[in-house]
Amino acid sequence: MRYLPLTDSDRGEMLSVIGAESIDDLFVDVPAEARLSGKIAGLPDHASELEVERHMAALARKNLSAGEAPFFLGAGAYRHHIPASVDHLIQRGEFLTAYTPYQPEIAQGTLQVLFEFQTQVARLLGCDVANASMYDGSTACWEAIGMARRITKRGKAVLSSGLHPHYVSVANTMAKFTGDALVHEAPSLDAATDIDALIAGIDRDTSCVVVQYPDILGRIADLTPIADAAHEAGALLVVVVTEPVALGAIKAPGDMGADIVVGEGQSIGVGLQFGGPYLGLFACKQKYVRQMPGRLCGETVDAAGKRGFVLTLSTREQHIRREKATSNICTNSGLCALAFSIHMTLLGEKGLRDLAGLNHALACQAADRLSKVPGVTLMNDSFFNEFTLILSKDAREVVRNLADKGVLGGVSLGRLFPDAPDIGHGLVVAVTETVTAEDIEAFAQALEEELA
Amino acid sequence: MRYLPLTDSDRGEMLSVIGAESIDDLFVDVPAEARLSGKIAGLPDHASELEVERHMAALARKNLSAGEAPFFLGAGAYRHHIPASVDHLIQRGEFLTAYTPYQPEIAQGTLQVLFEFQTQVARLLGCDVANASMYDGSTACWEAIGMARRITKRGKAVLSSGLHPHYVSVANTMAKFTGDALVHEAPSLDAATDIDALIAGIDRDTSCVVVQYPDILGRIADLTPIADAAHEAGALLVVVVTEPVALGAIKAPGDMGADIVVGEGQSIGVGLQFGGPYLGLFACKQKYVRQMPGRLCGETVDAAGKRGFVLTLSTREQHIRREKATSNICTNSGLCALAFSIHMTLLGEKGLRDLAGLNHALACQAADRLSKVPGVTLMNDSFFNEFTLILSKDAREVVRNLADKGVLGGVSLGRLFPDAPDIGHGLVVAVTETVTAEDIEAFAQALEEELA
Amino acid sequence: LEEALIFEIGSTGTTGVDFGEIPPVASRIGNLARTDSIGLPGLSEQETVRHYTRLSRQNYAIDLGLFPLGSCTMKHNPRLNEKVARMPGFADLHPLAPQSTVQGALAVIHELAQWLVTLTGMHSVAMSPKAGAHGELCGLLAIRAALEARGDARSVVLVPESAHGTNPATAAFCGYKVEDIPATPDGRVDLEALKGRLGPDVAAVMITNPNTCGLFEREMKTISDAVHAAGAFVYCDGANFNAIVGRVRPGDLGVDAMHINLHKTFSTPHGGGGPGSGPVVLSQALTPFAPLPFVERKGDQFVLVEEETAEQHHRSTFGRMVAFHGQMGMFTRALAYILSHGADGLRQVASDAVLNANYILRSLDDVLDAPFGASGPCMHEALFSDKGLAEGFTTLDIAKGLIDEGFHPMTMYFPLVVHGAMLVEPTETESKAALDQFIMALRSLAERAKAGDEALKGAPYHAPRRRLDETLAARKPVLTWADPALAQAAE
Amino acid sequence: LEEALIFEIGSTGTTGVDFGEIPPVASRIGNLARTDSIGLPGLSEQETVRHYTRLSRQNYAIDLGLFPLGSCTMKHNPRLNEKVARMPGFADLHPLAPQSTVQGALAVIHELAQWLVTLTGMHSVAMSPKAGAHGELCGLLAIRAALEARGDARSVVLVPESAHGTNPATAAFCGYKVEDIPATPDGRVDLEALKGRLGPDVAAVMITNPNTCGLFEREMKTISDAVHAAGAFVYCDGANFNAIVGRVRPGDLGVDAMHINLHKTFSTPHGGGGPGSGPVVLSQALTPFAPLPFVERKGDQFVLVEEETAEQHHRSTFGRMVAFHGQMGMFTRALAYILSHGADGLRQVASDAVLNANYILRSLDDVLDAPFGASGPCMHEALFSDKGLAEGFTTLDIAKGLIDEGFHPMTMYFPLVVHGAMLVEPTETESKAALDQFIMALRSLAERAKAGDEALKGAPYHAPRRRLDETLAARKPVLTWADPALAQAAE
Repeated sequence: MRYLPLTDSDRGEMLSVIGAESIDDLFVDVPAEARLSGKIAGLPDHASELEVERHMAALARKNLSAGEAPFFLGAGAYRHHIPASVDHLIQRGEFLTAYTPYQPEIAQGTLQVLFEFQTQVARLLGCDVANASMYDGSTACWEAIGMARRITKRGKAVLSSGLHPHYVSVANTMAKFTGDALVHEAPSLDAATDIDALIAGIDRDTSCVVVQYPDILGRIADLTPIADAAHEAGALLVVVVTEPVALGAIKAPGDMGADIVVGEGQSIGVGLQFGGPYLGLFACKQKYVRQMPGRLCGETVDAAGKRGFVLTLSTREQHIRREKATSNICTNSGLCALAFSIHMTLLGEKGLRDLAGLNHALACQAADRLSKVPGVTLMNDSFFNEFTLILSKDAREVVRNLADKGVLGGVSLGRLFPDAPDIGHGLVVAVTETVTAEDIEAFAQALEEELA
Repeated sequence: MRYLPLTDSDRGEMLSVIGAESIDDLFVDVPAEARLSGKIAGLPDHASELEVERHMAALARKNLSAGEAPFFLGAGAYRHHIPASVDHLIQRGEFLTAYTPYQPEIAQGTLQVLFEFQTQVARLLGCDVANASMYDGSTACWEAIGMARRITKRGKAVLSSGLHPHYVSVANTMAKFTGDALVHEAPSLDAATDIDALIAGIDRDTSCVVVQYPDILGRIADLTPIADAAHEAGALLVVVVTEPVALGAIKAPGDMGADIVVGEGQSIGVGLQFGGPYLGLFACKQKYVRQMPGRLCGETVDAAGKRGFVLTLSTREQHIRREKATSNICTNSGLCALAFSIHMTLLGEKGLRDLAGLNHALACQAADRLSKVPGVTLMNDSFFNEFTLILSKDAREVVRNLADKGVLGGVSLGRLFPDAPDIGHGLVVAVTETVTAEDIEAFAQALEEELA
Repeated sequence: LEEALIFEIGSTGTTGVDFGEIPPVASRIGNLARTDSIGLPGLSEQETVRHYTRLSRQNYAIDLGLFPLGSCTMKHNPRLNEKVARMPGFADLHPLAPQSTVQGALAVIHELAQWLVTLTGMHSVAMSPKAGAHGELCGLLAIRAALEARGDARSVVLVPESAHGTNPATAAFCGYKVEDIPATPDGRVDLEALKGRLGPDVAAVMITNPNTCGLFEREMKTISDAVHAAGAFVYCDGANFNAIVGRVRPGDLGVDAMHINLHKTFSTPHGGGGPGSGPVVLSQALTPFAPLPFVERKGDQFVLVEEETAEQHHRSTFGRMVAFHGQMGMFTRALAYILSHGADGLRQVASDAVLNANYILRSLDDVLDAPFGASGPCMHEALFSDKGLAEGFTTLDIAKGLIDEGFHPMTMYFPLVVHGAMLVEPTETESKAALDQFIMALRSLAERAKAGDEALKGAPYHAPRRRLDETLAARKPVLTWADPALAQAAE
Repeated sequence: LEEALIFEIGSTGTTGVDFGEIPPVASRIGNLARTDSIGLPGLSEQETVRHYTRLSRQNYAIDLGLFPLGSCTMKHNPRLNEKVARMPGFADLHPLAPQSTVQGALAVIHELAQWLVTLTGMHSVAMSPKAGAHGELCGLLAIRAALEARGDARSVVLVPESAHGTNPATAAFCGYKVEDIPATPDGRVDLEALKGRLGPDVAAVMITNPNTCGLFEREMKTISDAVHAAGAFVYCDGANFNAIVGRVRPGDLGVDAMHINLHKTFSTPHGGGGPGSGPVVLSQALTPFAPLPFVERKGDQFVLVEEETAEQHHRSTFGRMVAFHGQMGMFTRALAYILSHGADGLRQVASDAVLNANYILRSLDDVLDAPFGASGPCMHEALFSDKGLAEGFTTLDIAKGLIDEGFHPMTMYFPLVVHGAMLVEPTETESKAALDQFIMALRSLAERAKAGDEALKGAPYHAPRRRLDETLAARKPVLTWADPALAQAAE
């Protein structure tokens, strides 16, 4: 019990100050029948640091980590190289073990980082303002739909078939309870996105259109027409970005007319971590700022006239507004926002563009090589660092068999869209700067064997 | 070249301030024939962080690290569990990237740590004072011999056969040049130490007797008689401790009359690291402090009367005394001293005693189990966490064969004493808290196969 | 202690990273290339390290001292947990990797789930919620799904006045009407008022236990029985579970759903505002409605049950709450914490947390008003009020004064049921010496505020900033940096 | 900013670690059990983290700002190198592990050795020296062994006045008589004086190049030729190799031995005073005498040549300098740094280091005396003196004033050949913006010191401590903590 500093003699002294006989006396308000008299049965006792580390390391070794295999998974989570200084800096105790900066005089470190983060995110996404982060991309996406409802007072959201199916699931779950109507169908294996169909689907009841960019199959399309169509109908355009590195190469959603842009920031600074914690990005036009969910940091001055930062517009938030808040969110993803911001600062615009360029170039090389494998067709004509292959057999089985050969070869559409069996031959392949020419060749050869 | 912040435009501006045309102009004092006109041939160009990490990780994977195998090596370097907080704290930029604390006003962090370290070391070794660290145990040992020469004005040191042979080598190397006479022979495989022989060997020319405790074969003996004998002859007793964890269980050398106690501090906080950097410990009686080599930190006050710490008695040191210094040492092992001090603070006396107790208990279990293997005899009747087995064949071969089976089964005396073939069947086995019952069993079974 | 913004010191042409040669390829981006400047400044690696190192030094943190924020549970964050979370076998794992390659990760989730279920005496646990408030949402959605499954539409959620703001916000967020339950003068839920309000329109009661006044709800079982009798469910806000872990099982008190803040009870770091993690333990009645995904053990294999693999018995799930499986990085940390303590140590956690809080309560109740000081021992937090301070002196003054004494302030003005509330939670990881120093500091501030020491109103004096103008920030929000030169030109 | 000592806040019964049950065994310790109290205080993990976190904040470091210590080469320490050094395949490796199990580690040593030999144009390198001064020892021992091998006993080592203190100390440490070589007025070795002193008793000349006045020794090759002609050897202090790496190879200048401070040129962190690492490159003449151990490549295997395995061609080794193979933890870091820069980047390192120093020299030589400002460009460090400061103002005042400006002071009073020397080394990792800030600060201090601003004599004012009484510390040394109560009782 190495983390508990009180000694038995401390405990005795403290009880006497309190005027209690024993610790049990302090639990007198617990009904006797619910009071446990000893430790809970069936659970082990405390363990030393060495024992715990050994146990956890043994479990860790049972996984095939991405760095140990040719690795091509994406579909909403991307493996990028994170400079060692990022992890060093986020482990500074003053960042790691601080609370939400409610006492700004002694939290300027966190607050200035959040202010810088908001600015970086807004610029990256091409928006006026951004908040200080959300749980992840999928919950940010749902929050955007809710925000569109509040702004337009309409309850029907039209979701692109190219939107990540888990994001759709999250929205469906919530909509079941809030009564929002969601329009969505599974994608088809087509080089063209569903932009035209979406435009046709917008009507006067539509609160927003939600489009992913690049979409779940890796396709990219100009969003200006859909922004125009949405605005014409009094609806908003919500754009979802699951791979923010792409925005070092392709136009920003905000610059194409998006009203709200949300995203998954995990690619920059955060890492894979088996799905979490991740980092929800949330940005919008200036005029909607007071409808935005989540924490915001703003500039101000202190009593001595010095520039400083504080959490602001908290009248939108639950701890002030309670049931009238724009969201129930309390904790956000502060440390991940810090990691994102540090990584982005290290990159700078030049580094981000280089990174994006390298991703795209390697993806092009991989697409060219893989589509030469017999039984493989490249679906996309446009993509950034992720594309869809159409295989000669069900991709679920292929993925499992490749894994047995030590190749982590993409995400099958069958897993992502279990209810759409006709796209089951699709395989989504992501290629980042961490992929080598040898990895691509190993993947191609394993795929060739598998499809032979 | 991500670590070089100057841009070409910066360089241009700066050259014009300097009044030079080009960078080459700044190297005008280099004789033309020695000036390289371009980069050195045959070496690769710069590489990205990802590429460097990949290269180094590939090399790291070519080693069988101690944590991957049943592991029983010691002989001067011990594998102990280091709490994660130690490495976290020594990586604080303010510790890691600071210089030697020559400007005490802005180095109180390092200085206070050194003051605490000196006190911890002095207490652990049972001495009055300790310095702020040396390179490692072997160089500290030689420095102690030199210090004894300065104090006694005698030039003959008597080294125990139980002294680590590499420490003897270092001393021999230096003595060749300084003219010190060293008396030493290889140990024999005997449960008794050579204390009696050493006592017999002390004479009026002897500057010091150097004894390792526990010795290279793991044996421990009361040092009081030899201290008395040395003092009677006007010589000093120098004691070498290569496993400081032992001093949580067995008497301190200083408490048995040692005049100078040196040690290898690697066991506490530092880790194996393939042999370096390590941590030389150096402590002595108060009366010899001004003959001590190395850096010292002392208490004082600042201009406002506050307690503070400074490097002191630097008139012993090379940067002041130049050729009259007590040692040529400039850099010491500050960061390792910090790691030692943090680990020792986490342990405290209670933790150190528990750690020592656990080491001893596991070593006893291992000795009992291994000596049951046919062809194995336990040499020691006394030991702390390391003992010597006498095998039925040459231990060098056994060690190599065990390694091929994935067992790191001790250090052969043949490797340590290549010139003493008659002890080649000896195997030195260390057992720390990182060894499990399964490890012991795996070692015993592999040894049984090997000796069958 | 001034640190310029990255936008003031960086430039878009500077970078702290480099990449190998980018191979020339035929672009597949078409006419969508981003050609305009993005405006993202870069710094060299050294400048980056300095910028964030210096900024960090403007923060207070548990690593620097006691952090007595009531209800927030700022306890020591062991570095072992950081090390474990960074093992490549956990950190470098894709959430959609084939299940055969992530058995160790699924085992972690399953092992942690078993601990949570056993410690709470509940039936199952939903691991994916991302934080406490997200856990509340999960619990209410499960309740709503259960009610719908029996064709029982209900519209109201009852919440005590003293609840965390997240409770009413969550209930509203999933479409419920929120009604307050009053408190008794001794700081607990008014049982009679609650009983009087129960009826066929009430879907759930949300109760925090131990409550935000730091008290255990003695009548919890009675409340649960009454709620169940009225056909409703009991949601327990588990933010304060650290006060009772190992000593009381919420399942024994009739709770149907409770979130557990791993970052509070099990010490995953708060990180300056998250990430948290809020698994929700569920009663048998709610288990069928639990969200996807789910980890199940089948023989010696672990199976991730998600849309593709959900079988008959998960058909009633209310759906997915989040893109992947929850906060894996927090699961590894929390499990390491739990294993370090074990069953014996976790019981001691609650004991010491409560002991420390009572020690503070009784060491200060002579100089600070303790509104429920007569209501029995407090649990893990001690509640004081501003009653008795000199005219014009407030809780805020005491809080800011603590900064000058080298401490983080306590929670201010919460719970709302107490005027000028000061909620102090020391946690079990503080030593007696640290508590004594804190008590001395708070005592001296209380005395100064009672004596009307005007200097206190200007505190803090010894912090990176003096009091900040929050009104200005909200009235004219500046949420992103704009180049002053450009901003001026635009005017 | 007061932090008590662990002895004042800890207790021998407190610990921040725990161990499993200790199995009962029959002790083999005999009557040597340590029964008396050792006096080692423990702290809980949280208190430990706080103690050292707070202490760290009393330090200045490169991570906080420019650290212009001349001759010390405080440059950015990339965190990649820290990560690499901690890979278990390197960090968790025993020095005596069987060679078949450490091939990757031996490959690192060999690869780094190849770089050092190629970059210096020398013949071989001894990797085991633990620091620069240890490297000097290695070089002189090799020279002495080479002389002895030819039966040529020589007793004198010549050292320039401006040398690092380690040079004469090392020479004395291995039994040589040390004699000074004077400097010319332009700050370089007096070639004629040197030539005049050479003779059959001179074993070696130790030269620092670039020298400690920041100047390149133009006549280096001539010096070497003269030394060799007199039958002696040239030792080069390589502390300043960072100024010329990739631009000049010491081997081309006739050097016989030179240590390389990995912590200077190749950026392994200084750690508040070590550990360093000082490999020594050797000429062909000295190679046979190099110390054990040694890494050799044989086909695709790497062999650690030590006592057991030394073969015929290592029989002339002067022996072992250290218990194991040197500073592996520094080798991994330095190799990562070298690979990151590559041949092109290392050349740029020298270029930028020299450019930065000349920029400082020329930006300040109007307000500060630059004694060798007319001797041509400086190399990696700019040297100023106290000439021209107002009566009673010293280099120390400027140095301490820099602390208040947020910088670490430059090196003071070294080299000794210049009165009141201020030696400024910015290194190549500083940006122009950082240099400009530093120049502005130093300029303002120079102006204040010339104007006789008395306030400067009290500096620093804004540091954790004011000036400390070093005389008191040395006169009555207190080197360990003693319980004041016990100390008093003893009096």
